[in-house]
Amino acid sequence: MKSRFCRRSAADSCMALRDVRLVAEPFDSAELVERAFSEVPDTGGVCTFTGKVRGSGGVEALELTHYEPLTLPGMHDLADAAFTRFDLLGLLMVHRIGQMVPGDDIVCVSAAAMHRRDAIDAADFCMDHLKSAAWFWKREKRSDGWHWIEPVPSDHASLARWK
Amino acid sequence: MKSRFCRRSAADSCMALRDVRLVAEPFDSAELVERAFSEVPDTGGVCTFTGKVRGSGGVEALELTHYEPLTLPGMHDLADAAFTRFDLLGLLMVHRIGQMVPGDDIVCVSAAAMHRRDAIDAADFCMDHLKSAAWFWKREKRSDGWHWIEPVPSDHASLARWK
Amino acid sequence: MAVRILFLGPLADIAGRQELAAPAPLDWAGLLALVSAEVADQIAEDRVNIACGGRVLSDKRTLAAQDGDEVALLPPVSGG
Amino acid sequence: MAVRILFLGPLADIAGRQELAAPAPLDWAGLLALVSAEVADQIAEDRVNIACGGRVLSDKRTLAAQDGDEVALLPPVSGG
Repeated sequence: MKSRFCRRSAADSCMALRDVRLVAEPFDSAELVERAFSEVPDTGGVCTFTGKVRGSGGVEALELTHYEPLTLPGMHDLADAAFTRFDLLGLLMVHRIGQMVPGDDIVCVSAAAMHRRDAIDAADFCMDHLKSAAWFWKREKRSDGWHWIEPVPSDHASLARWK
Repeated sequence: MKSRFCRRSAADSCMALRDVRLVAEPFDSAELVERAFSEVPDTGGVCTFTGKVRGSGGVEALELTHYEPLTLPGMHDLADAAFTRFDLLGLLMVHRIGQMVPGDDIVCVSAAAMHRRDAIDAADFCMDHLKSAAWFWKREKRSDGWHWIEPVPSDHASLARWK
Repeated sequence: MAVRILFLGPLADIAGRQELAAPAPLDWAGLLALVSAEVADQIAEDRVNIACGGRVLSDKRTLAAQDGDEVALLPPVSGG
Repeated sequence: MAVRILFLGPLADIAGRQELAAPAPLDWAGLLALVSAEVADQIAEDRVNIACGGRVLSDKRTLAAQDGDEVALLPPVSGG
């Protein structure tokens, strides 16, 4: 699922690494990042955000439903936006779907760049936009059964930072 | 070198993981983060920034000089500030010193939190302040010898974001 | 062929089903008439989006699904 | 015992040495008189800090190093 992405503004190379995917099985963020960026030359900084299933509040399991015709294209559009907006050498965006348990990684976004600011801002930008770019609905299983997680209004404040 | 840090505001536990150190040998950021946070319960997000030695511009080696009586205490003060400012479950701050080569990790800051915003902002905050909190001077070896790296004025703009 | 209607996320619980087949063509009024009153109330809300043929409609009231189209009813995505 | 003066980072290159011993007590004027004109120009700049006994002085002109103190001359840290 790795693909090469041509950045028109790249000075000495038009190759930047891009790895965008949905996975239905448990994954190891650290290993994915290590594997994805070990060959990216000139990297000055890598910023990785990993979201995990919390075990607090008696959560036994988490399920992510998605709408396939929108999810992966939405993630690719978001990766395009990140490459346009930030000076990146590589971008990894992996999202888990289906049922998972506390401690599992749900999402991993990792950005490699020449400079720190681009790496951190790109990871932050992708995380803020992932929920509106892709379509995921979450429900939690507690001792009394499954409960849908409500939308959080404060996400809009996070998104507004990028306008 | 791991130590436990008591957060007065923690609701259900006064234990947060804290790992602050200087290392003179190559280190593996991914492994350190994995090891540091695998036992931290209730983590919802982990944000990790790794700074690397770039090989561009014909750099053959990089050397970091520090002033020991200020460096480690400065990093600990910064960790205190991050724990006070953000709602963190864990903070890892590792800085390499001495001579290193392109591809080596120079610095790794990783923050674990219940919520994404705290994890990302804490890693960003620590990276922005690390250079003023600790005292490091860098020089690069190129084919014509060693060259000191000048201070970058734009760092002040980054710092001003946190006032 | 017909139009395939998909209920996503919590809407599937409210509808009591994950999908429904409807005769084509299907417009906004036809969709509202087809689903239960409770689902109709939900999907009329601004925060619920509708995709037709893999594209989210900028104005769901312009829905005009043809034979073979998939119509997805998309409630607001979860926070966290 | 004496005062130990340390030249950090690029200042060591300019001074041509990494350290220097000086008789105590040592104040700001004494320090400037002790180093080369080039180093004196450098450390007089606002962006150069001085630590004495492990603490960075908020005003380096108040330097008052005693027997056994370490005085570190700290040029601005590198960007990147």
